[in-house]
Amino acid sequence: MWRRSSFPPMTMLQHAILALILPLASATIIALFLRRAGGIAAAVSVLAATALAVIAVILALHDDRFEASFEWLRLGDFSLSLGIKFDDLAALMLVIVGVVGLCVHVFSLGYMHDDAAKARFFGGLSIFMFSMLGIVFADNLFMMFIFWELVGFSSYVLINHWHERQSAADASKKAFIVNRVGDFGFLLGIIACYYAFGTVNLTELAAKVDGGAVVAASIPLLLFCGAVGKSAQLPLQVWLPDAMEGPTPVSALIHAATMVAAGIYMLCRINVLMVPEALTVIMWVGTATALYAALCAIVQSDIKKVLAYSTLSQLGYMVAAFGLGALATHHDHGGTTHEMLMAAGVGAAMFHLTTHAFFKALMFLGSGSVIHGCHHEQDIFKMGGLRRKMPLTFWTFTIGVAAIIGIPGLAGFFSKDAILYLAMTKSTPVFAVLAFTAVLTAFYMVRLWKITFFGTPRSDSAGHAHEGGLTLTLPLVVLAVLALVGGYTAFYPQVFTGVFELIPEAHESAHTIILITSLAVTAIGAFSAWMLYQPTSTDTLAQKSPNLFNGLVALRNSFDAAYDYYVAKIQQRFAILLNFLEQIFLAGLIIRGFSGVVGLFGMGARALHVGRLNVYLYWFFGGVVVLWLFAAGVIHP
Amino acid sequence: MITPTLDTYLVLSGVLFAIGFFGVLLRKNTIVVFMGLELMLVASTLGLVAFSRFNGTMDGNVFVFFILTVAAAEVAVGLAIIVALFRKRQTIQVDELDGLKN
Amino acid sequence: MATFLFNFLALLTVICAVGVVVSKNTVNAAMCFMLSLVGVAGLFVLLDAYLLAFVLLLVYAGAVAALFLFIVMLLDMQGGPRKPFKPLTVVAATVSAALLLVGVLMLHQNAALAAAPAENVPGASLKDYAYQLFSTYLLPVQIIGFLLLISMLGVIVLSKKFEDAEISP
Amino acid sequence: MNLEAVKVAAESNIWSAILPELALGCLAVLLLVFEMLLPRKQHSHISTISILGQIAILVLVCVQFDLPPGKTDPFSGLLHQTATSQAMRVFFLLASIFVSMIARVSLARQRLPRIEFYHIVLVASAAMMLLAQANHFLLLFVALETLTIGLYILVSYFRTNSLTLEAGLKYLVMGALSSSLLLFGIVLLYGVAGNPALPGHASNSMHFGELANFLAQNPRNFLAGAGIVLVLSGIAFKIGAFPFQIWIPDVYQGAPTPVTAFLAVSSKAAGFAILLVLANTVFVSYGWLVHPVLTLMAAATLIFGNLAALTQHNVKRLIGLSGVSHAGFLLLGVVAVPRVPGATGAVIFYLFAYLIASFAVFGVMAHVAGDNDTDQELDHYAGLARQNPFLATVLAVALGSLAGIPPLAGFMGKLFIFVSAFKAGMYGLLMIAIVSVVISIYYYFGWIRAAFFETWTPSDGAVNPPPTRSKVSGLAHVGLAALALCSILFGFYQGPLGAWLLAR
Amino acid sequence: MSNLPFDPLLVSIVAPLALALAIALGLPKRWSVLLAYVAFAIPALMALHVWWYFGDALKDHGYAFLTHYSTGLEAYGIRLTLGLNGIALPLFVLAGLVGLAAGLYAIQSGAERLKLYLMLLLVMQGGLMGVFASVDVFFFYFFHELALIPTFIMVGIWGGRDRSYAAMKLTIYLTLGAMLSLLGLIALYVKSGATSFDLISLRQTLTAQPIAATVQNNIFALLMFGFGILVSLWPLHTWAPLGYGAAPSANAMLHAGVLKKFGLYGLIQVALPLLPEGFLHWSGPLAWLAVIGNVLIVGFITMAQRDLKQLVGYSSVMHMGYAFLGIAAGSTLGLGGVVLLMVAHGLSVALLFLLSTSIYHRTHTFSMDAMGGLAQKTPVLAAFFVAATLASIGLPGFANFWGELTIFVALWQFSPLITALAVAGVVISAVYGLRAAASVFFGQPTEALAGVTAQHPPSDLRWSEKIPALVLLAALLFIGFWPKSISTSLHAALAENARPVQQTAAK
Repeated sequence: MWRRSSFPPMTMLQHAILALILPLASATIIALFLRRAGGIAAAVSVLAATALAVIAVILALHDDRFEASFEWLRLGDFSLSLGIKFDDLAALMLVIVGVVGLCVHVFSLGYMHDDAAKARFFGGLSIFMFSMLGIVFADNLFMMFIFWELVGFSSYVLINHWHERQSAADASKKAFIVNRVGDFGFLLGIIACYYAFGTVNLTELAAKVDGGAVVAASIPLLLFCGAVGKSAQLPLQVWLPDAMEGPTPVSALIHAATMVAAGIYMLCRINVLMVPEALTVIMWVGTATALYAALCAIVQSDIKKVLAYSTLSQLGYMVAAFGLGALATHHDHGGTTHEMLMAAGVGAAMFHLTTHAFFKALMFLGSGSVIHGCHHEQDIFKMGGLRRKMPLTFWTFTIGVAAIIGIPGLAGFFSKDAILYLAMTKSTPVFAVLAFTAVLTAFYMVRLWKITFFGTPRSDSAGHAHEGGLTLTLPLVVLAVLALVGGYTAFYPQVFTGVFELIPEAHESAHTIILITSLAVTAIGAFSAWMLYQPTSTDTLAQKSPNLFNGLVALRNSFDAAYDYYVAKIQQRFAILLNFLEQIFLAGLIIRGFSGVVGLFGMGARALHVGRLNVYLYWFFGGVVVLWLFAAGVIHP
Repeated sequence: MITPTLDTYLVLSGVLFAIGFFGVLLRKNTIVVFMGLELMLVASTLGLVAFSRFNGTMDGNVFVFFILTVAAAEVAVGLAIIVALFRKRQTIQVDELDGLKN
Repeated sequence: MATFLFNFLALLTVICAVGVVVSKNTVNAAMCFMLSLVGVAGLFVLLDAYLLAFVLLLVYAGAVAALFLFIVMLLDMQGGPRKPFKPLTVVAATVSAALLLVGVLMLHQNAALAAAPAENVPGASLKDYAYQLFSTYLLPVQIIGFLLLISMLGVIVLSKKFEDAEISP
Repeated sequence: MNLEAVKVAAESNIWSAILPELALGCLAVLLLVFEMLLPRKQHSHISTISILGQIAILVLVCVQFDLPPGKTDPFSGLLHQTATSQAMRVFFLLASIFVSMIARVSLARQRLPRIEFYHIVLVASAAMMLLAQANHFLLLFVALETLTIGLYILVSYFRTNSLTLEAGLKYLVMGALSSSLLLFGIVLLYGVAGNPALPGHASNSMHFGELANFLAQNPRNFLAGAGIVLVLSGIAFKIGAFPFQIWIPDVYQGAPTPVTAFLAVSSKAAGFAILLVLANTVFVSYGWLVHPVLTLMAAATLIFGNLAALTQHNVKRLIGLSGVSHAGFLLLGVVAVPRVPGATGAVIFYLFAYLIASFAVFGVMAHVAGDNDTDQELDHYAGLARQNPFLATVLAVALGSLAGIPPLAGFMGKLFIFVSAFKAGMYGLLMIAIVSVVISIYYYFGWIRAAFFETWTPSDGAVNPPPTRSKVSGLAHVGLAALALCSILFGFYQGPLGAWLLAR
Repeated sequence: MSNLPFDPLLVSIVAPLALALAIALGLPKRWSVLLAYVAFAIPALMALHVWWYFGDALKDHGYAFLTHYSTGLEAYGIRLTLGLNGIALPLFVLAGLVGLAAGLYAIQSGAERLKLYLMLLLVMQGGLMGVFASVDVFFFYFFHELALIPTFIMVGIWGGRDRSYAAMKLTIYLTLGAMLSLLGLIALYVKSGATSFDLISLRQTLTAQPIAATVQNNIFALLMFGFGILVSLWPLHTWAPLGYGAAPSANAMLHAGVLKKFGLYGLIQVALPLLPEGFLHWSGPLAWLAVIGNVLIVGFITMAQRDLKQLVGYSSVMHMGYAFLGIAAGSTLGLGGVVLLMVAHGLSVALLFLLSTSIYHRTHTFSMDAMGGLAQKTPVLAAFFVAATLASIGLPGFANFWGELTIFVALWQFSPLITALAVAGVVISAVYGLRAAASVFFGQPTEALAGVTAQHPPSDLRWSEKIPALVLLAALLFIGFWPKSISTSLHAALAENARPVQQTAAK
């Protein structure tokens, strides 16, 4: 358990602040001075990332866990603070962000070497690191929301990096807007939370809930909306596959390892607010996402899109894990057995988040290496035979695949097992779905792996594929190592116990069942994929079972189609209708009409001046008559 | 026979005034219109003299002097305008003088 | 006698006044106007305002009406064809005549005034007028002087044919 | 009338009390003398003499502004001098000066005698100054007729133009009719108030004070009421209040521009000067009659003036109709006077602001007008801002002031009137007034638009090129600039003047 | 403590006006331009000065730099009283900064008839400084009108499409609004029985002796709709997009950026504290009008716009809806949010107008359908525009975020339903904002644009555009990162302003 210290040693706090400021400073410097000096900008950014990673490790390893805040805004009774809550959870997330971030930065040095707008890219990365750290450190929900939006912004900038591509421009826009939809609920949830508890400080919230404050289910559900947007859960998952328009390192860092995981991190942060009703919803959303995305992944031909749907699926796993909630455990303590609730959902979700960050970043960077090697070819059916051309990439990628499909001993195996165990304990249907998803995961991953790396090159670009330089390969190696060992909790220093002790561990019979299930699903999925797919230039499934293939494609497209229909046919038409009403009805008919009527009266009044004296004299006469009637009291005013 | 009381004088003055007003309204010949206006002035003087006599104050009578002078001046100027206008437009019918309108 | 005279003069005045309004011939109208003024002058006499009656005859019947006649002759108007009244004009005239009648009747109905003439006769003597005009009302007299001056100038400006050379630069 | 009384009356004829008016009269005669004495080439200086003389008289009035105590009712009570009447004296003098200045511009384009014009303006102005001090219906009538007859002549002054003469005739007939109405009203009042059968009858029943006493004791007398409404309709003609406003556009269009200015400013103000005195002192016990009549008049005047001006494109008619709506605003203030202390000051301030702005507009109009003075269209202002930015700026400032936009004097005038009206509880009228202001923006800014925006396309039929404009002389420069600056200055700094006015 | 030998408020008002007068009296063009730099810089410098020394200068009644000048209308209770309280301060600074940016932009714009252009802009600037420096309600109104006049002329002379109609409509609408609010102010003054238009004494009088509730309702209605027209409260807003669409950029910057805030400022500073009953009576209708009309309906209408300037104009109308909502909330927090939003929106919308004009200079069109891919040629312009867009849609780090956030938080207490609807507007604004940025800058250029850019190769943002843009953007970021720069002074002043409402509501 982390130790709460009201007077943290300044050095650690300063470290944390430094960690926060470094990337911001880097971004500022790049934006202001290094716009045309891409090389220097890259160097500055990478240096900042390196320093940040170092600081992250120092902070994590140091035994100090602290909280600190200062007031940022005060109006009336409302006060908003900028604060740091540095506990084990934050420390774990910090290290993930720092390490993966560093890897991606280094990878980018090579990957983006020839890019014209390198400065903007690295500036964007720095901004992202800053925003992400903000989320990690945030000690209250408002602050988290602020950085939540900022990661969205940096994601927008980075997806839109190649903005001359219409698809990139559209994808970035979509990502931002869809996230905003999620944030709509998130913000409402925060505000509701503020009024329900009088505070949004995470620690104080925990204290209030522990003290017996009643939580309405609406609050956690509204807050969950934020996670639905950011972690791309159903039905707001549509932006993530499109976000692959961004450079691959961005996909690795933001859309696989860290930012999209922020939703899960946030849920873990507000775990105390979770009431059973909310958890059920969260669980099913996560489960559905996991299944849906896995199904979609099967029919992808773009290497990054496969990985994107895989990410979606894994995020669904994490959300589902979180939604499964607490686990009753028995502890032996001094001879007596205590039953206590353990936040197993948090543990499982965070564990999977960690391992996933490693192996998914690894795979993305691997795919980046492939894409780089194949001269920006992304279609797996135009690749093939890369096993020989890019051996290092192949082997590291293989480790990633092995990790994700849950080959025993690799990172994914442990975390997935923890989730499956939890699901089995808490909810059989969820367990069934997740297990099936695991089959699918193994299936599409092996499909990807086989088609990409085996066989013969199916295009010129694949034929001339080559391994990248050290900046490209080194991060792969580092991440591969992490993917290998990341599943052993023992591998981690003792500083993360606050999180890792929450990981549910199967014992005895359960352990066996899980092990068998896990091995079985992996084997079934991997084997059937290996058998089904041949490294050719066409999709075997599409040939063999076009109905199934087309059905899956339709399933994949259904959400986009629905949203497109809404945007183009409903929203836009509604907007045009309102605009029309305003122009024609309000500004036209009413206002112009009114002024026209006044003008007509004016013309009428003007026309009364007929120019003939005797008519005018009648006016006088009329006036005198009326006044006379007044005087006679005939007209009573 | 109507006995000449203040009331009858007042009514008589009113009738004259009304006839003058009616002439102003009805007639199109500027000169006749002008005569109507003069009739209205005369009606007022009649009223003044009558009031002066019955009220026993002199101011009314003195006022008539001024009114007569003013009326004379008015007629002089007015007729000068009418003549000048006739020279220009060859008409003094008011319904033909509608060069200024709208 | 006074009653008879009053009635006679009143009738004369009103009938002539009506004549002014309705006579087709402008000359006739002017003549009626003159006669009407004579009637009024007679009424002035009945009201013991001899001086005013005299002045009225002198100024109005003498000068003004003559001026009217003169202008009528000058402009040679009387022969002009008369246009028939338009229906709207007839309606308007009828309505206004009725309204004027109502107005006069209201005057008659609502007037609650002392009927008897005052015992002292104001303005019986010429001297009174002189005193008034040259003491109390001296200022208006002065103003009237200016009024006459400007109307004289005005008539000159409006009527006289100026040579170009006469116009000041 | 015995000799003693004559002596008393003669002694109360303190001529020094009307020194400015006398001086104006003398100046007027002097102009004629100069005309005879000076060689023809020197005649152009006579207008300068006239203006300088008036300025001297203005200085005199200002120096003697504070009245000697106890001598405020000279001429046997024919006159009653108050601070208000003093202010109106200044007003009419100022107006007269500016009319003379505008006349210099307009007359220069006509082949007509000139000296007489200045002469009549002076006499008419003197008459108005007396009018503002009138305390007796006889004097009121005489002064008013002097003004009116002067205006008959002035309106038809450009007799070479048949439209001008037509305007003259129209003004003559309608003016004479309204004078007759006024006179008959006076007769009725005089007769009723002096009638021995009625309580509180007065011996000098045309005197305002005695009349007021009588009216106070006979608050529902029909004849008195009839007299009052007849008098009011006579005044309504002068101020151009509905329905006696109908003559305004025609006459304003036909009249020479300086005369239009004279009508729009001086003659209207004269009407208000009388109305202020009558409605709020003499007729005050007939509030049951006067108040609703004026209120309805104000409302109708505001609405009609603005609506009719809305689509007008002849600027003289436009300014005339806009003047009608100004009469409506002023009536608003007049109605408020008996109930709100300080409302008189508001009306006077409004009048001054109106004077300043109007003369600036008329000054510009006189320069823009061609030889045909009756033909002044909005189209003629196209491109004015380019060709003569000075005139355009003056015009914009003046029109803004007329429209009542801060920081111009006109706004302050409206503000004071509105405050007074609000204090008097006239909410309905205020709403009408507000709407009127908004409507008026349309045509005032339409004018500014014509002068400033170059894309102004001439309305149908106006294919003729605009007339050549007069050159702006040095004196005109000074005058117009002074007017514009005053419009601005009084918009935000009223200084002691404001303090003085608003204490009324 | 401020140790200037003169009154900084008066100087910042008088300096631009004096130069305007000098130009009107015929200052040569070279001098006009040179001095214009000075005249626009002075208010900005003074504004920063008073902002810096505000805390020290704070005196009784929560006002700093309080000075009185007599103009001869004491009889009407009118006196030029200058001073700043915590609410006026940020807006005063806003006026200074936006004025500086607009001025710099205008001087370099090379507009036709530059002298007249500068003169009008200077008048506007002087008026704007006066609006927020006036403690006297009369002068507060007065300066607003002073600043309003140039708008009409500038739209008319230098305006774009439909300028004549736009100028007229704008003027008539704004006059109507101004007249209604004037009537309201007069009513307030008369009914309060105060002897002075001075806000401080009005407040004292009304605290001691509030106006009857029904009267308050009527007066508040006058003020609400009068000011509402000025701030483009739906459905009285149609002048705004049209006018801004036609207005020349410097004018639109000042009008939409600063002048429009007059109405909101009036509601916060005058109507709300003085008419608590009236406020409580009307806050519901106001909130519903604002959320349904301004935020949602106008939000959707904004989505349908294809003309860049119209879009900015409509978006400005939409954001005013948030401001009204904050006012309707009526708490210190809500009002604070409104002030924050006013400042932020002022900066961002001015920036957007500036940049739209810069875009126009490069594309020769405002139609977004005929643009695209401009970022390839003008990356800096694109960066600024995206930043401005994101600022205006409330991205944290920019000042707008604070305004919106605090308004939402405050609004929840008023009505969660309205809050939800209002927050939905955030999504709408993201949709049109990003869509605009995308269709102008990203993707490939349209053929039409390619034709234009082939003829006139577009340059990236010039320094004459960059500096004013930087001033605005820097201010946005500054407040975004350090909201206390504004909120500290607001906090105390608003507590004062919101107290009558809270006390009345508590009853």
